[in-house]
Amino acid sequence: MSIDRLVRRAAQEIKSGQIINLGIGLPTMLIEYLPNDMEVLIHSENGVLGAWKKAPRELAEPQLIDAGGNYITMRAGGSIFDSAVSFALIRRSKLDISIMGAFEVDEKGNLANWKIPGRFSPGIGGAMELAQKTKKVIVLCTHNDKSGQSKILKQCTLPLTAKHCVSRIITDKAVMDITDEGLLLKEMAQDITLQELIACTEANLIIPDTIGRF
Amino acid sequence: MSIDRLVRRAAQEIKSGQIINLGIGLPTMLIEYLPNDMEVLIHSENGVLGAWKKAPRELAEPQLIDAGGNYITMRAGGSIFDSAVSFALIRRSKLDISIMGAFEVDEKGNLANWKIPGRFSPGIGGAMELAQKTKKVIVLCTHNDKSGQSKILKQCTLPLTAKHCVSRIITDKAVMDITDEGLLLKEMAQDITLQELIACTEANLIIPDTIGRF
Amino acid sequence: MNKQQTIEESIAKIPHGAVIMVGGFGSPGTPFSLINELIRQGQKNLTLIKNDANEKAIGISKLIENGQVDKLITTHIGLNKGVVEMMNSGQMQVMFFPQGILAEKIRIAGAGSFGFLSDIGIDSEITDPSQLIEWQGKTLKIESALNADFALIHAQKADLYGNLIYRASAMNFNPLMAMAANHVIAETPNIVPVGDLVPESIHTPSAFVASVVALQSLTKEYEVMERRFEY
Amino acid sequence: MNKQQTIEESIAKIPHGAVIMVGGFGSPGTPFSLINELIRQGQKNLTLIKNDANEKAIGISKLIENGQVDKLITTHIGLNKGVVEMMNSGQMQVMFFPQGILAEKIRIAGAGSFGFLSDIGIDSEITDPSQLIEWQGKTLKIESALNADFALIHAQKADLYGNLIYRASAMNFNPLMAMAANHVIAETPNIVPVGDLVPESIHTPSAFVASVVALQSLTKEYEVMERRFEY
Repeated sequence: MSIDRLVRRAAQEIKSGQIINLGIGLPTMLIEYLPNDMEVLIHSENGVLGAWKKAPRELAEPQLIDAGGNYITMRAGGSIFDSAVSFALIRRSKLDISIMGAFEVDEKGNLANWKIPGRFSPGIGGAMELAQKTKKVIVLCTHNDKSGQSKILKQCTLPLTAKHCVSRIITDKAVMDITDEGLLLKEMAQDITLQELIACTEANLIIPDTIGRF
Repeated sequence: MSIDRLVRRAAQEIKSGQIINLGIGLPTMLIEYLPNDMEVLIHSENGVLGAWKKAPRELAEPQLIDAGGNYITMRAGGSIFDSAVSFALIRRSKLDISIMGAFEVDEKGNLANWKIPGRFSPGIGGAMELAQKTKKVIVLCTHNDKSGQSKILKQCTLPLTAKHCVSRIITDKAVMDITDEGLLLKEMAQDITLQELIACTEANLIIPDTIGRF
Repeated sequence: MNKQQTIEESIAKIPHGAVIMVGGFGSPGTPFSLINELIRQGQKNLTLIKNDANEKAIGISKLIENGQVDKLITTHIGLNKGVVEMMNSGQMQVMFFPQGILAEKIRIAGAGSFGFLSDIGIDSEITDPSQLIEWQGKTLKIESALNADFALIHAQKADLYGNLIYRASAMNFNPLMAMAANHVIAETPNIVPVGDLVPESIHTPSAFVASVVALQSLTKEYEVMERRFEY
Repeated sequence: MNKQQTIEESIAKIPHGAVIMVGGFGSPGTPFSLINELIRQGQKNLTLIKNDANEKAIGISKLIENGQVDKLITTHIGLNKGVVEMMNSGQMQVMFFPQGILAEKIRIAGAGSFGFLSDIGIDSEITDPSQLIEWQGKTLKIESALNADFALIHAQKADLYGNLIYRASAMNFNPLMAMAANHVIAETPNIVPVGDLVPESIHTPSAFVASVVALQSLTKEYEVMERRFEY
């Protein structure tokens, strides 16, 4: 599946009136897919509420970036605050949705996205507080890593970002919800069969009678 | 001694370049005695740095008071902040001088100015943090209470605002410094004799060879 | 994201027994109109958190005089003899904190934390030994965060999203309480269009505010108090 | 109360081994000129506290590459492979905190408190059991305040007293660090006369600032980074 279709699907999670945080990488890209008249407030950890689409080169403001370092524009009605207020907003659960990347995510909604011991440890950033405190955490990632291993696991093996925090997982192959019963398949990519999906997913999937396509 | 002369004496404690907090009552009055071109920043607990003389009735701004409720003016270069920042400034010892009232103050620099059990307990206000954290605390009060009892004691009897916090005491009868050796008399009012002063002071006074007059 | 409501519907959200933070230090920043509506609607058994008790016959003093308040958490009520008498006679419970400790308890709740370590008044009568801990070689006092169900806020300006700007000494506890309460109601005499406020000059970001009430006019309570000029 | 100093005399106050907070989240708000002067003067064995390590060859990355930094306290250095390698090879010690915890540790130091009680990451590998306490029925983690000897701050505007205003996402950690460090040095391209700043719009009151450095011009480091448009 194309990145374009994946990000477009993820963008559908966002509803008018919400306050959203988008992680570095794929999640941030989905802003570009939101209608210009949609009333949402996008929060960036570096102290911006009302972050909007990337600034074109000629309009880039050197003092206005998002947490990933992209030069951005701001929506009317936005506000600027210091990093303590920015995380006060997170810890007070004022975010409706955080969409984050993952190295691993499991059937219980456990998330690992900050450290691969011995190989990758650039720091925690805002991930821990976002994962632990956002009302609804959605993981957006590729279904399998570069060597084909499933990122969707029965149980995470890497150091956790937060336990039991993820509600929904959106990958290039499927949309899945974490439920009390287990990982419920909601939608499948158009270019995959159910057998192929099960084969490339380490976690157990609950297969409902009707499965959407995207 | 007249209130006018007492407050005028206290105003001499303030030097150009300082940041000052003035308690309700006598201390606040001394602003009116400062030269208009003196570069000082007066802090008021309710979130004002750069508080200045009382506003005349016709210029009073309903939203701008000091911590005692007086309508005030502000100096150029002043700033406004919330109550948490206001006390951050106090607790970080950014105040050079606090001038406060007292019910009792003793030879050790202990101060009692917030509570008289069973008789007066309107709350602590900002007194405890000001007394504990200001670089130099000066007490400005009448030497004796309405029944003639000395406010300057060997040892305070009321609940303390803070221990060992006072550097100097200025009353209508004397100026005294708290030193390691005890309470050192620095100046006496013009209208009192040394014997009279000793008689109306419960604390022991160290009497130096030369005593100023004010 | 338009949060404008009538004063009636905004205050009707408050139930009996609610814990309510009220902005203001003295009169400036006190949301007199929201308080007056709370008096009109008559919610009872309230706990109020405010720096002071206002002065006789205005602001929360009216709420207290009206018997709607069971408990007041505050720093100093010296300008209100009536409330001091009610406290002394046991008609209302009053809990005092040092002013900066009250501010910081609210600030720390607004930051989503649960308490902070302080050295203020640890050897005074306001400290119970059970609050003391040894931490990194120091004896310190744990001060708990102070949350509330509601906050009543007065802002100089607001937009329809609920971004707030305060004026002069009317700022005081307002921005702190606007972060610490679960449901924040802000009154303002100046509603401006979304986009009119300078983002860096906004004191309370809209995310913290649930409802914005536009005041058509300001009552006499907001004006300069003549009695303060009777020196 | 005029706190204007030359960049040379302001940075000369910093001794070898100092603990220095540096504002900025990425490039915005990073005091590049003060950092370049610190490189020129060559103070060594520094401990830096900054959200990130900037990117290769600018800001504190230059200080680190120049061997002046023993320890970095930060949240995320993913945009700087060189510094990650120095960490991995043991050339420099790096201590990580969650971003909001780092911000709040600095905020709580700036408030003159000593620590705060948090529920962030208490069941994760970043928490040592010795930091946990039971308080009012909850298991919480004590996060210590983080002070510093110096803070290097970039402000959009400043007056001669040291009142500071920040712009857009250049605010970030700057106002927090300006309260938490003992000696605060602020650079700005816009010095304005005392009285020009609106009191309610001042982000850092002058009382916290020791020295103000007027920048005559801004180096290329302050401009839009072309490499960020190479998608």
